[in-house]
Amino acid sequence: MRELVDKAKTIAKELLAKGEVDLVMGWEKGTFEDKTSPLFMRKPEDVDKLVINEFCFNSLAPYLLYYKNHQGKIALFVKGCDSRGVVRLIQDEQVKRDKIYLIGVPCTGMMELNHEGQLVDAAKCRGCTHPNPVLYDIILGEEVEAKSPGERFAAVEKETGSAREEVWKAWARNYDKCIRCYACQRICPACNCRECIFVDQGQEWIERRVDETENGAYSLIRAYHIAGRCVECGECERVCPVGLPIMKLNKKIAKDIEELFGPYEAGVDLEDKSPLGHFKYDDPEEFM
Amino acid sequence: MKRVGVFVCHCGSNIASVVDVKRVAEAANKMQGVAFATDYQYMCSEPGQDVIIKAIKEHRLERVVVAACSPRLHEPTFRKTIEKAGLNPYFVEMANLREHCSWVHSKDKEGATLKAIDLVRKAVSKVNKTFPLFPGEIPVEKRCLIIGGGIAGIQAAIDVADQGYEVVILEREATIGGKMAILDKTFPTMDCSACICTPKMVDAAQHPNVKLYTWSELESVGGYVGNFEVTIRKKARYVDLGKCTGCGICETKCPKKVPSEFDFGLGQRPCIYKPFPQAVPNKPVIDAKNCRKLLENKCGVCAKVCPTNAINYEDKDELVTEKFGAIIMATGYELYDWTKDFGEYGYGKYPDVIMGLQFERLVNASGPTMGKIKRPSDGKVPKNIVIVKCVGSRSTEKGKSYCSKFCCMYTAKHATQILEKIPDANVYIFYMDVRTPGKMYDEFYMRTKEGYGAIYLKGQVSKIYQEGESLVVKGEDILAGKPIQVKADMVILATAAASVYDAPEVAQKVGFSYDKDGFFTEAHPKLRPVETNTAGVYLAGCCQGPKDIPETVSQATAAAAKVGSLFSKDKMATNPMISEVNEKLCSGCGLCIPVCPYKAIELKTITERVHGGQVQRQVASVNAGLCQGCGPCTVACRSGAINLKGFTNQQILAEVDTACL
Amino acid sequence: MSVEQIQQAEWTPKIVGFCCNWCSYAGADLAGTSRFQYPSNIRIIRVPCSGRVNPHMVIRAFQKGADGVLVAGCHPGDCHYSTGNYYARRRMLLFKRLLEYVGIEPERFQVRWISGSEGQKFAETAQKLTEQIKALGPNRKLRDVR
Amino acid sequence: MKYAYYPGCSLESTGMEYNLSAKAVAKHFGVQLEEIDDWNCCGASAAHSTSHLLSIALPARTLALAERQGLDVAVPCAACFNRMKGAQIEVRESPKMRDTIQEVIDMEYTAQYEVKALLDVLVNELGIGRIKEAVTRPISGLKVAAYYGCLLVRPPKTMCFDDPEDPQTMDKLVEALGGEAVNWSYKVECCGAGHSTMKPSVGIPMIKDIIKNAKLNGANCFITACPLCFLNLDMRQAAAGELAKDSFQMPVFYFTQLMGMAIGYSPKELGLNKHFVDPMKLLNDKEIFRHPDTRREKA
Repeated sequence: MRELVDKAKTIAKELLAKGEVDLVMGWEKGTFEDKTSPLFMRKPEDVDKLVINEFCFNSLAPYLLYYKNHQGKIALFVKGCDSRGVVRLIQDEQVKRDKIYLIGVPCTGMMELNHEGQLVDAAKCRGCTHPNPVLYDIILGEEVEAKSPGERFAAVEKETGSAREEVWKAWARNYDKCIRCYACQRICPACNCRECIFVDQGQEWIERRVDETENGAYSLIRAYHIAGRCVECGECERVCPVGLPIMKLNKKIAKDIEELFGPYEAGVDLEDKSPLGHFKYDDPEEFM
Repeated sequence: MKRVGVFVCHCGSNIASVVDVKRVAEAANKMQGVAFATDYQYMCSEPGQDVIIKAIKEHRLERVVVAACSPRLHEPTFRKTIEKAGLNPYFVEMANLREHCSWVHSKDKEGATLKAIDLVRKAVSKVNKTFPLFPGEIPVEKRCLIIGGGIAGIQAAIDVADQGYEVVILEREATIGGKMAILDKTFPTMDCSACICTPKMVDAAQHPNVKLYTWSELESVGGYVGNFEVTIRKKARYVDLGKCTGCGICETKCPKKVPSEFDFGLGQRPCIYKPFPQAVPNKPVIDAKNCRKLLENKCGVCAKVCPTNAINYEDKDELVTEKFGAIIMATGYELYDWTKDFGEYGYGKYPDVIMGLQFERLVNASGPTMGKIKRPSDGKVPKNIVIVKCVGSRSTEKGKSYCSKFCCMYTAKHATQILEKIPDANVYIFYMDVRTPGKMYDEFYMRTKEGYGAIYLKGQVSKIYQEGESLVVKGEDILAGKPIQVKADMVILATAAASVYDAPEVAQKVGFSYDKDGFFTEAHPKLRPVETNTAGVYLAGCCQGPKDIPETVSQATAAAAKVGSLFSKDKMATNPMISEVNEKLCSGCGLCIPVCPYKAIELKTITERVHGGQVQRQVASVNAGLCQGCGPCTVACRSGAINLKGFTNQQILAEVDTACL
Repeated sequence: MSVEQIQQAEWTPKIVGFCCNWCSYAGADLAGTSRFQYPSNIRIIRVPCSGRVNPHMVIRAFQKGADGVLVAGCHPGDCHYSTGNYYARRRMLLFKRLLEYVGIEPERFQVRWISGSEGQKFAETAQKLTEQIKALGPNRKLRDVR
Repeated sequence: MKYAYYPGCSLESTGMEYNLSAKAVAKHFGVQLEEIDDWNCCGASAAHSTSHLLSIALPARTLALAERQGLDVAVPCAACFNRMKGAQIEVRESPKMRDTIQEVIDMEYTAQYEVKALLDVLVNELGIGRIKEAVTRPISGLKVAAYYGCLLVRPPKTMCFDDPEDPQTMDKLVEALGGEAVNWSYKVECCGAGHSTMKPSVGIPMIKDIIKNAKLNGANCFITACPLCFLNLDMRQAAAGELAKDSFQMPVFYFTQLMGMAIGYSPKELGLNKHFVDPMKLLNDKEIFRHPDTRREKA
C-alpha cells in the first residue's frame, strides 16, 4: 500500500490547488510507528504529511457527520470497508454523493502488534470481502484480491444448547467490562442518529448505569440498531478500550440475515434495500 | 404525576364473582398518582358513567382508568363519558379485568385478584403518560375517479353519479365496455351480453355527472384521501371528438386493414376504426402504429372523406391534472398468455387451438364469422370440439396457482352454444373439477351435460398436436383410469384469468398493495373487501381477483356506496392516534419510509438556526391523511424520533415496567 | 428454609405478552368470552400491530423482571395494516436468534401468530408458555437486580 | 474445450456406436473427453425407485471423482445425464444433503462443476457456426425426425438447456448438417423405455405411435441422443411395424453419427453397421457417402 502514497499526494494536492474540494481527509503518521491519525488537509502544503500504509485503520467516513453543514466539497481516502461506510451514510441520507470526492485505496490489509510485539494481520481485517472500494471517483493502483473472504463469519461461534449457561456467563463477564465510553458508537458509520438514545439523558429507553443489565441492553440493542446496516468494518471492536468482542454480535446478525433472507452485504450497493426495510411473503418462520 | 381516578367495574358478577373488586379498588387507592378509586356494579351503564363524571368533577381528576371489560368493546363509550366531564377523550385507559382476567382465571380467585391489581397499575402508569389528542380535519373533494371502463367501472360510475357526485371514467381503450362488450352471451340466463351491456355504456356516457376520458392513461397520482391529484394522459386520437359525428365513412374508405384486437386477430379492422359498432363514444380513433398517413405521410383518405373535417393528423398527447376525493380501481383482467408456457399445446402454432374469448367472437353474430362457428384455419365447421379447462389455473408449475372462478361456467356456456349451433357436434370437456356455485349455475351445468350432451372428462390434457387436418388431444380420463385420445377439429382453451400486465405499476402509481399474482389487495379479506389499505381508494371487479359479472356488478355498487359515505361529509375527521415526528431528534435517515404500508411518510426540508446561521436539513414528516396508526415506523427509528400517539414508546415502556413489578 | 428456598417456593413466573389489537388481543378476548382457562401469569400489553413492538421493549421486560415474553400478531397475510406483521417477523427472527446467541433460553422469548378467532390457541399458548417458563425457573439474565 | 466424460453402461454395450461416434466427432472438433476414472452406475431408474438417497449418492460418487479431475462433466446418455444433473442440483442447493452425501460416498463433493449433456456440449457449446464450417458431406435428402425422448429436457427446471415441449437443439443441428428437420408431434413423448421388454403390450404401441407420427410428417429417419430411445426405435421397429402393418424402414441415428457422416467419417468409424434397421439403404439412396460434386440430384 505504501507505494500508493505518491500518487495519493499528487491527487490530493491537485484537488486542493484547483479548488475542486476545500478539504481532504487522509491519514498522518501517529505517535507510534504502528499508528496513524486522521489528517485534515485544507492547503496543498498540508498534503506532505499524508501517509498511506498498513496502519491506516481509521475509517474517515464517520467524520463526514461532523461536516453535514459544510458548504464545499470534501475529498476523502477510502479503503474497501471505509467506502462501505460512506455508502451507509449516503443511504441514510446523511451525506450527499455529489458533495464528496472519494479517492479509493485498494487495501492489502491492516497490520497490528500482537502481545508478543510482532506485527500480524489485523483482527478487524479477517474475513474481509471487499478490500477494494465499492464506491469511488478515482482509485489508486490496481484492485487487490480479498485474502480470506470465506472467513467472513469466522468470529461467530456456534450456539451451544447445553452450555447456554456458560455462554451467558461469558457474555455477562463481557458486559461487566464495558465502561460505556461509547467509542464504538462514535466510530460507527451506521450510528448516525442526531441523538443516540443511549447517550441522551432525557430518554426513557435506558438508564445510563454501568452494570451487567444496562450494559447488556446496550450491547444487544446497539447490535440490533445497526442490524442489516452494519458494514462490517470492525472499527467498533478495534476502538473498544476494554476489548469487547462487539463484532461477534454484528457478524452473528449479518450471518442470520444471509441465512434467513438471502445473500446480503450492507453498504455495497447504493440501490440495495435494507433487510429490515422490506420483506418477502415467504420469509421463514422458524420461531413458530 | 397526574391526578388519576380508578373505576373498578363488577360487570354484574362477571368480574366480581372471581376478582375481589373491593380489594382492587383499595389497592388502586394506594397506587402512586391515584387520587380516587371506587368500584361499581355496571360502569358502562348510565348511572355508572355518572359515577365517573361526578368523581372527575369532585376530585379534580385529570386522567381516568376504567377497570372493566375489553377496550375493544367499551373504550369508545368511556371516551365519550370523560369528554362529557370536560376531559380530553383520550385521557382514559382501560384495564381488561373481564376477558383477560375473571373469565379466564375463574378457578384462581387469588391469582385473578392479584393480576387485576397489576392490570390496574399498568393502566395507571400508561394513562399518566398520555397527552391530549385531537382529531384533525381534512376537506373532501367530492369528485370520484374510476380507473377502467368495463362493466365494473360503468356500474360504479352510474351509482356514484346517481348520488349526485361528479365522476370521471378513465379508460385506456377507445371505448368503454371492457371485456363484457366482447362476450356473446352471459351465463346462466344466456341473454345477449351486448344487449345488456351497451345500454349501460350509453347510460354512463349520457349521465350529466359522468365525464369519459377514453383513449387515456393514468400518468400519476399524488395526494391522499379526499385530496388526490391525478394526472391523466389523453392519448392523441387524431379525431376531433367535438367535430366527429361518428358517421363511419372514414372507416369504410380506409384502404389498410390490420388484425382486429377486439376480435383477437380473428377478424380485421381498418386503421381508423371504432373497436366495435356500439362503441361509446361512438367515434373512431386512428391507429398511429399502422396509419400510412402518420407513418409515411401517404394516403390521407380519411381526412378527404370526412364531412366535418374532424381528422387532425397533428394531434398530440395531452396531460390534464384534476382533483378527486376518491378513486375506484376497476381495471379488470386479461387472459393469461398460454402461448409462452404451454409447449404441450403447441405454443400457439396451431391456428385451431383458441382461447375462450376468441370463441366468444367466433360465435358472436357481429363477429368475424357473423356468428357461424367456423374454425380459424380453413373456415370449416368443426364437428369434434375439445374444451380444456384450467389452462394455467390451479397450477404451481405453470401459470397461476389460483382458480379462475368463472371458466367452469363459461365452458359450459360454450358447450351449449356449440351444441345449439352445430347439433351433430361432439363437445369434449377436460376438467380438473367442475365448480359451479351460484344461483342457477349448477342447474346450467347439469343441463349442459345431460340436456345438451356435452361429454365431461375428468383429467388433464397432456398434449395437443396437429395430425393432418385435425388435432389430436391426448389426455387422461381418471374416472375410467386410462389415457384417452380425442381427434378434434378445434380446441378451446379455458385459460386463466390473470391480472392486467401493468396492474402492479398502476397500483404503485396510486399507492396501494397488490398480491403475488398482480391482483389488487383489499384492506381486509372478509370485512373490508372493497377498500384498499390506502384510504379513499376502492376496488371493483376482476382487478381484485377473478369474478363473474354479477359479482363484479355487486362489488362496483358496493364501492360506489363507500364513495358515497366518504362524500357525504364536507370534511373528514382523521384518527389522532397516528405517528408524529420529533424533528429535533430526527436525522432524516429515512429508514421509517419503506416500512410504512400507507406511504404516509416522506422527507421534507426544514430550515434551522445553527450558531446564528441558517441551515437546511431533511426530516421525516407524516401525512395525517394517510397514516393509519400501525407503528412499524417507530421501531425502524433508532433514535425514537418518530412516535405513535396513543401508543407512545413512553407509554408502552411504562406498561412494561409496571407489568414486571 | 433458607431465604432462597422461600423465594423459590413463592415464585411464579411473570410473563409479558405484547398483543396486536386486531388479531391477538381479540384472540385473547375470545379466549375470555369462550371461558378458556389459562394461568394468571401473563400480563397483556395492547399494541396496534406486532410491527409496533420494539425489540428494546422485550429487553426492557427482561431487565425489569419478566421471566418470559410473548409477541403475538396477526397471521401473515391477515395484518389489519396489511404488512406490519411481515416487518415484525423479520425483526423478531433476527432478534430471537440474537438473544439465543448470547445464551438466553429460546423458550423465554416467543413469537406467535394468533388470529381473532383463535381464542383456544391463545389460551393454549399462554398455558404452554407458563409451563415452559416454570420449568426453566426465574430469569436472571439481563435482570436488573438492584 | 475439455470435459470429464461419463459414458455410462449403455455406451459400453447396446450403444457402442454412440460411444464410437461421439469420441470421433469430439476429437474432430478438438473437444477433449477425459473418461472419469473408476466411474460407476448412474442408478438409472432402479435406484430412485428404491431409495432417494441412493439415487443421489450413486451419481454423486462419479461426480466427486470428476471433481478431482477439476472438469465439467459431459454425459452422452439422457438417463445418466438426468440422474447426474439431478444429483448435482440437489447437493448444490442443500448443504444438508451435501453433508449426508459426502458421508455416504466418503469423498468430498461440492457440486461446483457443471454437468452437461453431450448434445449440449457438441451443439450449443461448440456452436452451430463451427459445425456448419466443418461439413464436407451435407446430409441433404435426409428428412429427419429429431426425437428427444422424455428425459433429455425434463424436468425443465433441472435440465434447462432446451425447451421442454418443443426442443430445438437437434433440429438446428440437422439443418446445419444440410438435412431437413421435419416438424412433428412426438419429439418429447415417451419411447416406452423398459416396457418394450417387460410389457411389450404397453411398450410396442408407444414405439409404433412415435414412428407413425414421424412418417406421417414426412420423415425418413430419426436422430436421437439417448441409447434407450435408440434401442426401442431401432431394435423394436420390426415389432412395431407388425402392429402398424407397415414395414417402417426408418433408420435411427445418434446425433453424433449424423455429425460424423457430415464431416467425413466412414460408416464403419461411426458404427453404422451395428444397426437393426439398416441405414445404408437410405444413405446410399440419398448418396450421402458419394462426393457431393458427383451426386446425381434426385427429385
